[in-house]
Amino acid sequence: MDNSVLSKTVCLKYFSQFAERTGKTTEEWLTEAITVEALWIELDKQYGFELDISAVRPAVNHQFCDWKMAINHRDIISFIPPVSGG
Amino acid sequence: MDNSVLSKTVCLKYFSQFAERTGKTTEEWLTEAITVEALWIELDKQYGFELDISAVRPAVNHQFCDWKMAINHRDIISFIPPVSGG
Amino acid sequence: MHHFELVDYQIQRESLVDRFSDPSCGAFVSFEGWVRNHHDNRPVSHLFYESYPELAMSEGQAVLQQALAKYQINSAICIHRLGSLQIGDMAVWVGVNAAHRDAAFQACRYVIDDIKARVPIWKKEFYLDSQESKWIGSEVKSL
Amino acid sequence: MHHFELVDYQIQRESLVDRFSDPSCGAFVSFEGWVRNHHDNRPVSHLFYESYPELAMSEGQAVLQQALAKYQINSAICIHRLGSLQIGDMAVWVGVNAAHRDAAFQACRYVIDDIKARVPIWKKEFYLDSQESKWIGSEVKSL
Repeated sequence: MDNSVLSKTVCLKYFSQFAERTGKTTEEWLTEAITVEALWIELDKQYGFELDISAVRPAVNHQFCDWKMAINHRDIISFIPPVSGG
Repeated sequence: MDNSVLSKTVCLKYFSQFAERTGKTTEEWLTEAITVEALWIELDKQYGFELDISAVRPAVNHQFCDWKMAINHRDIISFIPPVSGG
Repeated sequence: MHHFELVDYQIQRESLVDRFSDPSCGAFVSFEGWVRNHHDNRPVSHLFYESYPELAMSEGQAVLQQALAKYQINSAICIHRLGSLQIGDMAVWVGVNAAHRDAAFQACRYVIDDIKARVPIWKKEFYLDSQESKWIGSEVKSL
Repeated sequence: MHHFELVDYQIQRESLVDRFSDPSCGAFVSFEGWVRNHHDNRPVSHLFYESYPELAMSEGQAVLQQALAKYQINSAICIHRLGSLQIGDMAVWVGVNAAHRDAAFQACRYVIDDIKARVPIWKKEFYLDSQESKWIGSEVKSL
């Protein structure tokens, strides 16, 4: 089985403390993660976000989603740290 | 005992439905009533305000007062029907 | 700071809000009472408000003082208009600022509730469907 | 009617209130969030707000739609400012009108609470007593 078939390129968007942590606001990311949860764990290893997953909400293609959401090639994915508007 | 000693002239102020009922906004009134409660009963007999005393609040000299408040000569007295500002 | 006022002209919210400017306050809540075109299923044409000015002033100020004592707020202002008002006109304005929004919301609600319940101001309604007019007050309802 | 908007200029309340004009409404409640000069006992010099615009728009609109479904209100508008804000600047404005004040107060409170809890907007604080700045969000507090 060709490993590249399982690999997907996703567009990551970073905000607030995550943008500060990564030093980026967007990033193309090659991943084999099946779910956004697996992707979060992968990114957390890379960058060390220092925030428990329970305080974060995942969003795919500009919509909040479940942590079990499957990732598709070219998805726009963001992990939303605690908000502080108002 | 000279009856005139007990008589007092008060200045009555009428508002809202009471002004409509009496056809007046102010009135000089000669009374022998000792308390504002007695004065209310006297005026209610005269004008028939059609409002239970429990819905009315007395005021003497521009301040709300107790129904047992004693009346003095030249007091400015008003009976306040239910309010409806706002 | 607190300020209660009875006016016989159009209430200008912008100049009122300016008086709340305070770098320590993060929250501002205001209430406006507008003349509605209906009441108890009757079509209202316009209103007339009268007051007992001396007593209304002291009661209105007492309401604001009590709000300041009861809630962690910075300032409270209430302006009530008197005379003839048309549909859509602002009859009453209440503004409250505070460090935090919880106190501002609660105090603003407290002020308008108490103003309506205690301050000697009366509303006379005129109707589209009849020549009669009516002093409101025997029934105590929320706006 | 409901309207949510993100702007990068000064919020003008007067033109917003004009949009609520409705002869069937007797009550209008608004909330304004102002930039305070202190937070958690630290002197704040200014703020910077950023958002995730696409998601903030859909979440903001959802908050207003839910307020309209939950309360007997007529209209709800919320405007949030982004970018660099100074002490005293208005960061957020919420307005709600209704036939009766109870619904207007409750819905206005609901909207600002949910906007603050759900909509992806973040505030960065800059301080007078240090060079560091801080993204607010790990702690969830009322304004």
